[in-house]
Amino acid sequence: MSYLKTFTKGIIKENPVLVMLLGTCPTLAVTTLAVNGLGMGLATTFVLVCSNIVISLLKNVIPKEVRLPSFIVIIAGFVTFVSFMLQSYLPDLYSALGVFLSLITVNCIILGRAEMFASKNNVVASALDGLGMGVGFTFALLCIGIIRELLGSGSFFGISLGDWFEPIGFFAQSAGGFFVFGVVIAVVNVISHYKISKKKIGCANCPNAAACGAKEEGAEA
Amino acid sequence: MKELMIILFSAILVENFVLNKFMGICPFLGVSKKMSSALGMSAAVTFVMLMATALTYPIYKLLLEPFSLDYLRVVVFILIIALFVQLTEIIIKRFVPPLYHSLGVYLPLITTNCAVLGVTILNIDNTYTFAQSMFNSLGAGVGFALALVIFAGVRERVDAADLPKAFKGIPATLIAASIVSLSFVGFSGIVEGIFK
Amino acid sequence: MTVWDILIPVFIFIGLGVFAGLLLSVFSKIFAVKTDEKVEEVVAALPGLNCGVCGFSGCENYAQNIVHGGAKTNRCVPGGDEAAKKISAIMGTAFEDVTECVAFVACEGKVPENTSDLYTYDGEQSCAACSLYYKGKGVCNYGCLGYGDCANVCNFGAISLDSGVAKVDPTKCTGCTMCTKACPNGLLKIRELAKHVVVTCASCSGGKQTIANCKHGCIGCKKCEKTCPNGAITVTNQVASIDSALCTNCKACMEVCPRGCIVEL
Amino acid sequence: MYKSIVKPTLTLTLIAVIVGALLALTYQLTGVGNASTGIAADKLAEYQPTVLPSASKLVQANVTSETAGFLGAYVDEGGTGCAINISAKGYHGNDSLNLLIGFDQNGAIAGIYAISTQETPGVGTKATEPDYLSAYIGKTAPVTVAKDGSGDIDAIANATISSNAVGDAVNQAFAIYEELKGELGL
Repeated sequence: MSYLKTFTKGIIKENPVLVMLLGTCPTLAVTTLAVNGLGMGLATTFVLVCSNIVISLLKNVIPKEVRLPSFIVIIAGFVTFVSFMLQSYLPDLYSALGVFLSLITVNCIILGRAEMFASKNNVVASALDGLGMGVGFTFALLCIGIIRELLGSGSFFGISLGDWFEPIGFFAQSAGGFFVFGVVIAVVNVISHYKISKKKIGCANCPNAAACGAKEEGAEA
Repeated sequence: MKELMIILFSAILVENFVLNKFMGICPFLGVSKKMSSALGMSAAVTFVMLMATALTYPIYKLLLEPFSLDYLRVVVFILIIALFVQLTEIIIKRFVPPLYHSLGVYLPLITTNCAVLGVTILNIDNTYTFAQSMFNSLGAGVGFALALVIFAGVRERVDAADLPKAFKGIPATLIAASIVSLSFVGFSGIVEGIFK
Repeated sequence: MTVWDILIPVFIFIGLGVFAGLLLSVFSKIFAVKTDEKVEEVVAALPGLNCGVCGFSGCENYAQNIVHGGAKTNRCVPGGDEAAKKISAIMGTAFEDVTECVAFVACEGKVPENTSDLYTYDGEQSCAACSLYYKGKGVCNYGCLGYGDCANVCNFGAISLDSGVAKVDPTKCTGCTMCTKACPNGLLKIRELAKHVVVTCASCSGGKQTIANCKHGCIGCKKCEKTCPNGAITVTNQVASIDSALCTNCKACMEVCPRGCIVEL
Repeated sequence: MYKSIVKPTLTLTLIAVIVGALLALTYQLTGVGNASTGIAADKLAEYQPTVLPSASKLVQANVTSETAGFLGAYVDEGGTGCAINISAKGYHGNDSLNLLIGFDQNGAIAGIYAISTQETPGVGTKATEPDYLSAYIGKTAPVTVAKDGSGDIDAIANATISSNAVGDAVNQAFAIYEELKGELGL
């Protein structure tokens, strides 16, 4: 597949969050403020691209028995590195993301792309795929973050809209996160004329599809 | 003992890992189509959470804290969890094939489950003792199971409901999840009230 | 920054790495589940639908029976000739043709052309749920409810709904019979692909009642049974049904049927 | 035997060791990871007007206290009082509330500055806004927070947990203040 297609596929057609419904934990947890969503998106993109590159380099070296642990250790290494950088240069973003920064390691997108793409394609394609997925992820987080911040705390990237708008606490809380996420996916459904919702979210998108035995029996995840 | 109970019940009801702390949403949305898979998944997650805490806590206290290597905890914890989940999968596949077939597809999913790594890290962040962190993970597991089972019931009804075309499927599920999570907010004062 | 600050983590990781690697590789060697390669090959050749048409509890079970139990290799209808060829090649037995079967819907209860509804139903959008309320919303208790339970189950997208009645597209249908189990009124029946003549009604409510309910219903007059040269048609509890094996597509029954509910697909 | 046992173990150990060594290196070289012990001088000057208006310059005092949540103590060169930096249990878990509380000579609160808070934005953060915190000024130990107005400070509607958290943090700071008063020479 041409490299450009690998890159753009991650942004709209196979957006990891809105279409394949991966990485929903940070999407809901960190998007109370748009700037947090942006920070999380960029951090995840960095980790995604680096781990895709390293994993596609090592894909023939790692034997089958220790595949999952080695992938996860590489990803965890990058995540710790990112948390060092954030802790020293962007301390308030670091404290805002909190525990979810270290939870990027178990973000389904990263391990999913590593398992399904990086371990089968060459370095350049994997890096581009990582970048595409990362941009798609950041884009989705940004949309949800902006909506939740606008409605939840009446401000846009921190700039308050003035006091004529009484912020609705619901959207800042966890229940609001689910609600906004659901509405955004409904809007994406309408925009893409339902092409996406027809696709069965079966084993194909599960990050462990390759490593798990039940796939052949048609188990619907 | 009262302190442990507070931690247990606040992990189940108030600080529910799925509905309040947003951990473990991927399996929460992916697996709760049928009640049977929801039960299987939550049993597996609770078991893995307990064992993961039992493994990671001593390692943190004995290996990482004395040498002030706190920054390595993410790498070490996730390695231990991945190792433990894969070993359990091999053992169950060998000795209890029927359990493996009913649980099998969900066991590897647990390594990428944010709740498992989340609970181990939160145990360290909240500076819990070993007993407290075991109770916390038990609470987290049961909270996860509670949310999953309730939601599986809700979802089976939602899937059959008469909805506008755009909201069919995942959007309706998410809005249903938002209402279930709203109902859990109602518990927020309960734990202090009971045990004070 | 003493050199120890680097060495301690390195030693810890050496310990953890060796411990994890050893455990994983030793465990996966000792506890390897002994599987028979041949069975796995056969399972790979099967479509993996676990539909049970072959008479076994699933593809895995059918494969074991082929390899050990000597079951015939052409019983997998969804897999069709292609799967049967592959399995015969694996097993080295002669390839036998698979009789292609497809499903069809034994009802033409279109509203309002042929029949009408007893009540408007806006409960759960599934045939199973609707059939619980006084045997369904249709005037005829045996009719198609049109909520598409069969369509949801079909993995091949062969079933579509037009004006409230399900229709099977023979080109897409592989005969896996998953839909027959999903229909609460059991309207989806199986016929051989080559045999086109079918009875599109399953109403057992006898002559007078069926005439009142539906313009297209079978009244059990047994004319078709008498005229069929091969005895392929039998009328059991007021409704005719065709045995695909005996039928020769001669269409004698079609001409003689007063209600026009025997149709050629 | 080699292929199925030694090779996997070797690769996994190698990867783990490389990742570990690199992390240890970056951690030590950049010294980035270890949390900065005190508040940086420029930040201190920024907080000083709200925390201790009468003070001329806050300087970090090297005193430690075992009470939970203690992060640092700062004393005014002019001797008009001191400030205690404390992290407390907010709505989202333990150290999600970071406050700097100033005390004048006789132990009453001179001002509070919320350095960072993980309370739910728009809801919990109301309890850490400057004008709400100014209600604490002049109060002495212990401070009570209540919804029905019976306490010294009244809690904010639908943010009771955060308001109580701030109240508990202030009382914690009072305890630390009493403990360190002698050492700080007040």
